[in-house]
Formats: sequence, structure tokens, C-alpha cells
Amino acid sequence: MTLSKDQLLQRYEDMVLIRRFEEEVEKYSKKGTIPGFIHLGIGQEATQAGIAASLKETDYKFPDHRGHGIILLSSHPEDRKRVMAEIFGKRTGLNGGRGGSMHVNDLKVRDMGNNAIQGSTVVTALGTAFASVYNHTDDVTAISMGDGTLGEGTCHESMNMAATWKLPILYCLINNHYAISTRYTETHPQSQLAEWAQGYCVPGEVVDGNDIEAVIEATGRAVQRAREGGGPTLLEYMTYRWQGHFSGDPAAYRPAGELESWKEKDPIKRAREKLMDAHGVAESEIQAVHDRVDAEVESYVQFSLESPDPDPAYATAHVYADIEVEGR
Amino acid sequence: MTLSKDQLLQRYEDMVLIRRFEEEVEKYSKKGTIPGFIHLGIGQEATQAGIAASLKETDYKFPDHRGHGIILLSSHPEDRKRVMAEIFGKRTGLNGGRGGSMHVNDLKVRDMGNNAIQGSTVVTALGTAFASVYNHTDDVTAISMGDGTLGEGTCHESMNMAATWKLPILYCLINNHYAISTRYTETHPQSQLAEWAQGYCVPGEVVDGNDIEAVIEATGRAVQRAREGGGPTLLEYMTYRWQGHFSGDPAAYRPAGELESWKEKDPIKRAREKLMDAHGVAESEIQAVHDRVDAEVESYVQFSLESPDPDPAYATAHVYADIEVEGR
Amino acid sequence: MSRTITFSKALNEALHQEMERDEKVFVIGEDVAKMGGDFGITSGIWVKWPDRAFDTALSEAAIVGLSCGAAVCGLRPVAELMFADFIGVCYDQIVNNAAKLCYMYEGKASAQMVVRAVTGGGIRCAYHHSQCVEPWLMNVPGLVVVAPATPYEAKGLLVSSIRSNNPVVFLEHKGLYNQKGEVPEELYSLPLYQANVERSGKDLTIVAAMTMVNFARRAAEELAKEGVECEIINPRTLFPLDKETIVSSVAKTGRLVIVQEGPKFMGYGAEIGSLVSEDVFEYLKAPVKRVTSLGTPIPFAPVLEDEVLPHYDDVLKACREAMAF
Amino acid sequence: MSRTITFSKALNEALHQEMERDEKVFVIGEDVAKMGGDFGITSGIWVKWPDRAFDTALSEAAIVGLSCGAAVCGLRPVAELMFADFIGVCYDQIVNNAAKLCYMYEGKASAQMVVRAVTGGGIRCAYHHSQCVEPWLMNVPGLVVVAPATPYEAKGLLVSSIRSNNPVVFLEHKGLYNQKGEVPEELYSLPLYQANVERSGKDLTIVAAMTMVNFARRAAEELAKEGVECEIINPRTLFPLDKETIVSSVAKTGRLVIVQEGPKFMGYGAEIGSLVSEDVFEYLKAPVKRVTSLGTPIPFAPVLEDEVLPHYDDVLKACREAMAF
Ligand SMILES: Cc1ncc(C[n+]2csc(CCOP(=O)(O)OP(=O)(O)O)c2C)c(N)n1
Ligand SMILES: Cc1ncc(C[n+]2csc(CCOP(=O)(O)OP(=O)(O)O)c2C)c(N)n1
Ligand SMILES: [Mg+2]
Ligand SMILES: [Mg+2]
Repeated sequence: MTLSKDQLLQRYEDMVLIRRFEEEVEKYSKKGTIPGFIHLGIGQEATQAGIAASLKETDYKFPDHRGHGIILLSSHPEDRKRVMAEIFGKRTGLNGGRGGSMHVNDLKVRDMGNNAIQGSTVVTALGTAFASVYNHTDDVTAISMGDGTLGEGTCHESMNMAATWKLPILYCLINNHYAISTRYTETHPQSQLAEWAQGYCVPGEVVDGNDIEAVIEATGRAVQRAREGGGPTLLEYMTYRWQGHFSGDPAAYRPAGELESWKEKDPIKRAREKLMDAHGVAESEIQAVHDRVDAEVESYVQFSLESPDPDPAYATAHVYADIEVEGR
Repeated sequence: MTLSKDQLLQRYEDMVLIRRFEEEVEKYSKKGTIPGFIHLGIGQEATQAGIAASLKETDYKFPDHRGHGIILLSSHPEDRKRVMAEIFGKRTGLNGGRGGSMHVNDLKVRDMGNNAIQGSTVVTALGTAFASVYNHTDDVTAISMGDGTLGEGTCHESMNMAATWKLPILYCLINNHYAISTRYTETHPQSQLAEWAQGYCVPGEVVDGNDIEAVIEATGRAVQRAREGGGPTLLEYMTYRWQGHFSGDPAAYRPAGELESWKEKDPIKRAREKLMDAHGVAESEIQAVHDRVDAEVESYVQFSLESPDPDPAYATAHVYADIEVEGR
Repeated sequence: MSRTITFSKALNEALHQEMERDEKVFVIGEDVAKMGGDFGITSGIWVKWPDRAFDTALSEAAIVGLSCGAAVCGLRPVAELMFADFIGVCYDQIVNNAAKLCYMYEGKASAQMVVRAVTGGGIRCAYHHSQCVEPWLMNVPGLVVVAPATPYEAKGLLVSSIRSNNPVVFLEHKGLYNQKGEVPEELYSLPLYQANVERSGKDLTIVAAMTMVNFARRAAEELAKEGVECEIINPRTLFPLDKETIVSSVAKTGRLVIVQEGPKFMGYGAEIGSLVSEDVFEYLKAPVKRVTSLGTPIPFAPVLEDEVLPHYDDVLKACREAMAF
Repeated sequence: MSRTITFSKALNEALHQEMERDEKVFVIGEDVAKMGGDFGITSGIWVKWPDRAFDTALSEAAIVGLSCGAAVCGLRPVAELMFADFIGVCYDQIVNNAAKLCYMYEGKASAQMVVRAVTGGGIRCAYHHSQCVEPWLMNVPGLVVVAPATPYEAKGLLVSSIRSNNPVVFLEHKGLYNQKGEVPEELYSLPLYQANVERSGKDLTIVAAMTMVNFARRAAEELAKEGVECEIINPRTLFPLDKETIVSSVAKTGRLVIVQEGPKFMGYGAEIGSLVSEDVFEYLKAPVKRVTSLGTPIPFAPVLEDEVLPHYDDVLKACREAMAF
């Protein structure tokens, strides 16, 4: 499958949006305006945008700690500034500032939230997929997991159960080559992690995670399969994060030249070349996308900077569904 | 490989010893003399005896909750009565009666003990195998796990790490078709569980677990491989437990005729036929084995019955290596 | 209400009646469907509702994780973990996932689920099948820990736990399964977060949960002969705890003995002892006493296990000491 | 001893010196080898001993399980779990395996290992990277929970934890990593199971661990100006706890304030409050007070997290109330 010009242009804009969003997050994280640890998805935009584009609003999404991009694209356009405000820890954030970068969720678009215990939501995802079957809907569940996260025991319990019960789950294994400082080849026996799925009689496919069209094609097929009752699929998206593990990590563990070689494979650059070379899109049209996105992201930043802090009393709300806990 | 007459006769005696031991345990469990839950290995003697016979004394053994047979055969002959006394909860038991059927260990023969959290020792086994490598010894680690236990996340973490580091581990997956009432086909996607190992690039082999020679042949090969630095192997021994999950379970979940068909494949009967038909062993020689074992097991029972209860004060010993906890 | 049934039967009935009432309720766990549970608590459910009872692999993290996800979608999972000791292998799912979902989702969704688990000692099953696990859980904001002591409570509290929008760890003491008591046939619920005053008295308060309530009752009878009137409080919900009932009882009696099956250190007795001395210090006539098991793993041999578990005589002794102080 | 280094550096030095001394010691965990640990605590070890530092997959149960197995073979693993919150995913290995091995093996072998984990809040990392996990562990017989409060303790206690034949969960509060203090260059150890009297005083006892010791010190200075002499006790080993030091201090002062970072319910303050009222009831001149965080998950936004964590002013207030009682 190849995307039409308009489709590809739309996905191009999605990717640029992620990139610009992350650049601003990085800037304000380095300044100290954004508190806590930030994991940036720069370099992985094709995987994130491609997964988001393959899902419908009622599909259940479990993004990961590096998943701002999927969160952003899944949310309603008018809520996107609130994704950033959440990362800033502001009252106007999608979750009132109580979750931050690692815990943004938006139930109205079935973004079930990311999570800071790696592998934990890999089993939670069984439950949303189970609910689809129980309730006879065709909503699929897409769970993002890194190459490192595949080390967790929950991955096995989840895959075993999903494969046995043919649950509608997409295991989106985002292989960006590292878990913090550790290359996946040092901690896993397979040369491609997708092989792991074969042990469960589940299709495992390696995808060029920096090629938006390849991502959409493979993901779309797997979504379709799951929707039709064909059970889970594991997709291994090969990609690379340009920044360190968290914003500020110097990433000294990367061999010289590696980053540069991956920058050659920049998913945005690749899509732009395709747009211009194959679809004859003009430089000015591309520039218009960038201008639009710049303005858009700038508006998120302004919104976030201007938003008030949460009310301290909100700290004790919703610990339980029915009873209050003691405040100060 | 086929065993010589003498070897096969020896293994025959091992199997008869397990069977008679378990029958007595069952008897005293039903009488209420043996407290707690008892998981019997009757029907699985070829797997247990074959694994035990393939290991040397300094290899690390992690038997499972149904592993009396491996424990018994690994222990020194003079200690075997103490295995039974442990199950009786007596002071003379291998562990002073404090562990019972699910927690018998004997460090001097590197029986590291069974355990009642399924899957827990599957990761502990990494550590003994790691120690062999760290200390440059050639001791291998053999971990027993049931078909049901393969559901636990620890199996994945263990296999992933063992495969990556090529640790000398034998995953002895004893497939007796059930986890309590649940058939393995209902909870696992593979038609043979050995396929699971392929996802880790680890050899997985299906073995006729009721054929002592097949067990010894396959296990021996895997042990050899591990000893020589070739890494882990998963062996799936196909067998069947004749009793319910625990002594007293009526096992109503088994389809009619299933038990009978497996009794046809009785590992003891098969070995006896081979001994008599292929090796020309006389009925009387077989009878002598049974007589010897009967007397032997009877002596364990007497020893266990006559042994004193533990001293209650022993309950507080060894909680810590260096400090005492409060007693009564 | 004169029908007498066992604690197990009461639980089973609660499940049947709630499943009848609300089709969002389902049961999941190892051997809970076709076999009806290792302790028979889910018996008959799969027969009636084959699409609402699920036998799983040995995968406790997946059982709890699936339940969390399904709960957030509006279903009401009742997961069985068999022995409570197995909470160890799915602890993350309980404390870091289930317990925090309501907070994360700002009350828009929550882990409205029940995790049933068989707790406590006494059946000679040693280290891994005998622990009292409530201290593992009672320190985790967002969780609810329910611990019934009678068949009547078993049914009523299980029903309210299923209906609760919070994640409830429902502890069933194996020593109570065969205990009989009066249980209404009709569906009813008992309030969560509310302790029960099992017996009123003015001299001394005994707080006890699960099987320890039986010890407390026996001791109260015995002490009554000596002229001591004990008030017995059974928390029913261990966390969040009904402090008020405990505190006001001690304000009246001035004396408190806590009976707890698990080891003394950091058990529920620790919290209850502390909150009482904080809140009604001036009323306390004697030091708070705790009767507990020894601080060891639970050994197998009957003489050893019996040595470790709390002794009834120590309950009497503690009460008499409190009175004599 | 006039050299001043950070808490992190002290830990790193302890590891280097113990590894030098005993070749059975090795480090294992995620990113502990080549990168030297996410917080740099294992920095330089892999360079010196490439065969004794192991980067693993994200597999905490395997890390702890492997350590148990290796320990039983006589090695001395020092495992790093990065954030203590991840104890959730390997809880079974810690409480059902490590904690029980000495008992199971009747003292012939034990889980002689250290599990290092970074605990506590304050760095705006929300629910899953900020919890005080000691209550998860302090109720499990067989475990040791060590919690240093200064660089000097960090080095000395890590050394003794490595040498201990018990499984030690070694809690490093992230708020202390950059704190500086005097630390001897030579190898030394500090006794486990022994509290430290940080400051002597006759009027009021403050028990505090980890960062809370800083609050206690500040409060003691402030109160000294008002003529109140505080005695500060830092348990160092939270479990098994040195009761004697605490109890005899309270026997002297008659007043106790416990400062604890985690939620109040079932925290270490619960046990300490109870044991004091049991053992020195007659000496208590005022109710025991606990200063703690609120009972919620730890939220992200600074204003929210600050609201939840204990407030220094509340320490002062609690002490003044105890004095005024
Ligand atoms: C259970 C658990 N273990 C460890 C961590 C610490 N940690 C956070 S992200 C990470 C690496 C994850 O690597 P990967 O899954 O490849 O995702 P990536 O960061 O590369 O996107 C680690 C070790 C964690 N959050 N949770
Ligand atoms: C973590 C854990 N979950 C559940 C159990 C309860 N349990 C004990 S044995 C068993 C079945 C094990 O089946 P399998 O591994 O096939 O061994 P088998 O009993 O057939 O020998 C179960 C569910 C347990 N002991 N530990
Ligand atoms: Mg990665
Ligand atoms: Mg089985």
C-alpha cells in the first residue's frame, strides 16, 4: 500500500507536529520549567504517527513513557494544548497536572494512559481487549512497548493469554535499539525481537519504523486481523531515538556515528522527499505545513506557560471512588 | 542410545522406588497421618527417574511440588527415609519437619528444594547456573516445571536471560496434561509447549516422558550441551499423573477413559516388558527388585512413624542468619 | 433468617446472586470455571454462565492486569488468586496499577474489581500457603482490604465489594470456610468501611479480625465469668479502617487488646495501637496489648505451626493483664 | 576524617572497596555495568571488574531470583532495582523467596544479598517513581530493611549489608544522593540492627529515618531556642528494628514524635508508636504524634507533590503540641 498524496501530507504534518512538540518539551525541560523526567520521541515519529493513524477513536491505546506522540495524535485537536500543559504540570493539563509526562490519559479518546512501571500495562491491555470481546464490539487494543520492556515477565503472561484466547491486541514493539544504555542485543537472544512471537504461534513482523508508509501498511493489516477475530500480532518497529533516554542524558553509550547514520534515516526527511519527488509537492506547500505546526505548537507552549498551577487541595481528590482521604 | 540390561534394571528399581514411596505417602496422607497437601508423582516415574539419573551430585536440582521422586533419587541412600520423615513433619525429616512435602531440600546433594509458589524457582535457577559460570565449574542446573507453571512471567524472564547469557540450565517441562483441573491446551497456544523455546532461539524438544530410555537419552544430551557451554535446553516430557492434583482430589475433570489409556503406557510396565522381552530378565529377578523396594520403603515408613515431632522451639530458629527472633 | 450455611456456601451464593443481578460481573482465575474453584467458591457459575467464567493459565499478573483493564471498561471482574501468598507475583498489578487507577483517571474510571484470596494458616501448608497478607496491602492508598469473619459477613461484604467502585482485595480465611452461621437467602449487602461491634462491654475492648474473632468471643465468654465485660470489634474492612468505632470503644473501656493472626511487627495491631494512643491517650487505663503469631515464616509440622500461630491462652492472659494494670 | 563527599559517592566507594576485598561480590541490574547505574552508584566498577558487573534486561524478578540462587552458592550479589517502586514486580522473589531461604535451608545457606533501591519522593516523578516502600517490606520475617540518612551511614551500612548473611533491602533516598558529609576513606562498617542517637535531649524523642532526619535536626535546633531539648533517633535499620534504643529514649523523655515520609497508615510510625505505648506506657507524658505524608499516590505537579509530602512546619507543630500536652 502507498498513501495518496493527501494522506501522506497529513501524516507528514502529524510527524512534524510530534517533532516540534517534543523539541519544545525538551527546551522547557532543560530550562527546568517542566519538572521531572522527560522521555522524548524525536526520531520515532513515523512509528508513533503511523500507529496513531491506524487506530480509530474507540480503539484502546496504551502508549508508553516515550509516547507523547501517540497521545497527542489520539487526542482531539482542541485538547492538544492540554497534553503539553499536563507535561508542564498545570491545572489545565489533561489530568489536572497530577500525572505529568509519564501519566497522561484521555479516556474520551480511549487513551488509557502511559505508565512508569515498564511492562505493567502489557497485562492491563488484556482487559480492554477482553472487554471488547465480552461486549461484542470490534475495538482493538494497541499496546506500545519498548525493546527493553520485552524483558518483563508480564509480556509473556500477556502474549500467552492473548494468543490462547485470540484477543484483539496489537503488540507494538518499538525497537529503538536501547533500553536506557543497554542495546537490545545484549539482553535478548533473538536477532530480531519479532521472532519471540513465533513461540506463541503469533505472527511477528519486522517493520521499518522510520517509513511512515510501511508502518501504516503493517499496522493496518494487524489491526484488521485483530478486528476480524484473528487474534494478536506483534509488530517490531525498527527505529531510533535521537536524544538520550531522558532529556539531559548525554547518551555516551552510543558508538560514534550511530546517531548520525540514523539521522540519515530521519522519518520526516524521508516523507518529505517522497512528497516532493514522487508526489510533486512544492517546497512552499511543505513550508506551509511547518508554519502551521510551528504556530500550533507555539500556542500550546503559551497556553502551558500561562496556565495556573493546580489547586493543592486537588492532591487528595479521587484516591477512592467513594470516600475522601484526609487532607491537610 | 539404549541402556544396558544392568542400567535399565537400576532405573527400573528407581521407578519402583518412587511408585512405592508415593503409594505409602498417599496412604498416610489419606489416613491423616501426613498433614497438609500432597502432590503425587505416580505415573510420572520415568520422567523423574530419568532426570535424576542424568545429573551428577554437584549439579543443582530444583524439583517441583510433585517432585518427591527426584528428591528421593538425588538424596544419599541413607537419607531417603528422612525424605519421607520430612513429609510426615517429623524431627528426623531432612529439614526437621519444617518444610514438608512442598519444601524438602538437601544442600549436600544440591537439591535446592521444591517450592510452593509456582514459577518462583525458575528464576532462582538462573542464580545457581550463574554461579557455575562465575566459579568456572561445569555444574548444570535442572529446573522442573509443570505445563501449568509455564504460564508464569518468571518463565520468560528466566528463559530470556539464560538464552542470552547461554547459562547451563535444563528447563525440564513436565507436561502431565493438567494444571489442577485445567488442560494445557486451554491455557497455552502451542500444540506442543516445547515450541515456546524456539521464540528464544533455544532448542525445545518433545520427549516421551513415560519411556525411561527416551528420557535419559534426551536429558543426557541436553545436560552435555549445557556442560559444554552450549546454553539452555527446554525438554517437554509428555506424561500423566494417575492421581488427582493433590492426594484426595477426585479429578472429575478428566474425560472418561483417559486415565486408563495412560495406565496402558505405565512407565514401569514398559520398562519391565523391555527388561523381560529384550534383555531376558527373569520374572524372579524383577520380583527381587520389588521385594527389595518394598522392604526399603517399609523401613522409611516405620522410621517416619516412630520419629518424634520437632521441638516446638525449633519454629523460631534460623529466621535470620545472625539474630534470634522472639519465641514464646 | 434461620437458615444456617457455611462461609464457603455464603460466598458462592453471593457470587451467584450478584451475577444474576448484574451481567457486568464475571469470574476469572485458575480453575474457577469448569472446576468451580479449588475451594469450590465459584462452583456452579460456569454451568450457568459459561461465557462469564474464565479458567486461566498460572498467570496471576495477567489475571489482575486483565481485571484492571476490564474494570476500566465498565465490567466488574471477580478474580480469584487461590492462596493469598500468590499476591507476591502480582503485587505490582495490585499496588501500582489497580490501587492507582482511580487517582490517575481522576475518578472517571477505576479498578472496580474484587481480588479474592485465601489467607491465613492452620492447614499445614507451610511458608507459601499460610501467610496473613493484609500488612502487604494495608499501606497502599487506593486499595480496599476486606476481611469477613462470619458466613453472614462473607455474603454481605462480597456483594458490597463487587458493587464497590474501588479495587477490593477480599481475604477469605481458610479456617473459616467450613464455619457455619445464619445467612439470609435473599441478596443483601453490608457496608464497607464499617466495623461491627460483635459484643458490647464496658471494661475492655478487643479488636480482632477473621478467625481471631472466634478467639475473642471465647475469651469474652470466659472473662465474663470473672466479671469482665469485653467489647469486641471486628473491623470487617481492614483498610480504610473504621477508626471511629474503635476509638470510641476504647474511650469507653480504657483498655485495648488486639488479636491478630500474623506476626506482631507492622501488623494491623501496630496501626490500631498507635491510632488509639494518639486519639484517646487520656482515656487509656492500661498499655495496649497485641496477641499475635511469632515473627517467623509458617512452618509445616503441626507442632511447629501451632507454636507460631497465636495461642488462645495468650488472649486471656493479655486481657487479664490489661485488667490488672 | 575531614573528607567530605556526597551520599552517592559514599555508596560508590563502599562498592569499590568491598569488591576489592571480596571477589564473591558482584553487581547486577539494569544499566549498572557499562553505564555505571542510572544514578551513577556503580560507576567505575565494570571498568575495573568487567566480569563482575552485569547489565540485565528489564527483568526484576530474574535479577532478584538470580541473586537468590547465586547467594545460596556462596556469592554476594548486590542487585540494583533502580526505583524502589519496581519492588512491586519482584515482590514475590523478595518476600517469598529471599526472605525465607535461611529458614528453609535451616541456616545452612541463605540469601546473602543486597537489593539496592532508590526510594522516596521529591523529584516530580509521580506515582511510580516516588513511593516510600518500607511498609511493603517491614512486615516480612527474614528480611532486613536498611535506610541510611547520611553519607557516613551510606558507606558503612552498605558495607555491612554486603557482608550480612541476610537478604537486605537497602533503601537509598533520592533526596539524599547529593547531600554531603564526612566519610572516612578507609573501609569501615556500621552495625546493622542498631539505631543511632543523632542528638541527645531530655524533653522529647523524635524518631526519623532517611531525609526525615534532616527535618528532625532542623526542628531540634529551632526548639532548642525555645528551651526544648530533643533527642533524635535514626533507626538506620528499619527492620529488624532496634526497639531498645527507642524505648529507653522515650522512657527518659516521655514524649515521642515520629517523622515519616510515607503515608501515615501502617507506616513505621505505626509500629513505633505501638511498641512504645506497650513498653513504656507509664512514662508517656503525651500522646505519640506522627508527622507523615497524606494518604494518596504521589502526584506529579510540584504544588501537588509538596502538598502530599510531610511539611516541616508540621514537625515543629507536633513537637510543640507534645510539649504542651
Ligand atoms: C519495571 C521497570 N523497570 C525498570 C524501569 C526503568 N526504566 C524506565 S524506561 C527503561 C528502559 C525502557 O527501554 P525500552 O522498553 O526499550 O523503551 P525506550 O525507553 O527505549 O523507549 C527503564 C529500564 C521501569 N520504569 N520499570
Ligand atoms: C504462583 C502460583 N500460582 C498458583 C499456584 C497453585 N497451584 C499449585 S500447583 C498448580 C498447578 C500446577 O500445574 P503444573 O505446573 O502443570 O504442575 P502439576 O501439578 O501438573 O505437576 C497450581 C495452579 C501456586 N502454587 N503458585
Ligand atoms: Mg528501547
Ligand atoms: Mg501439569
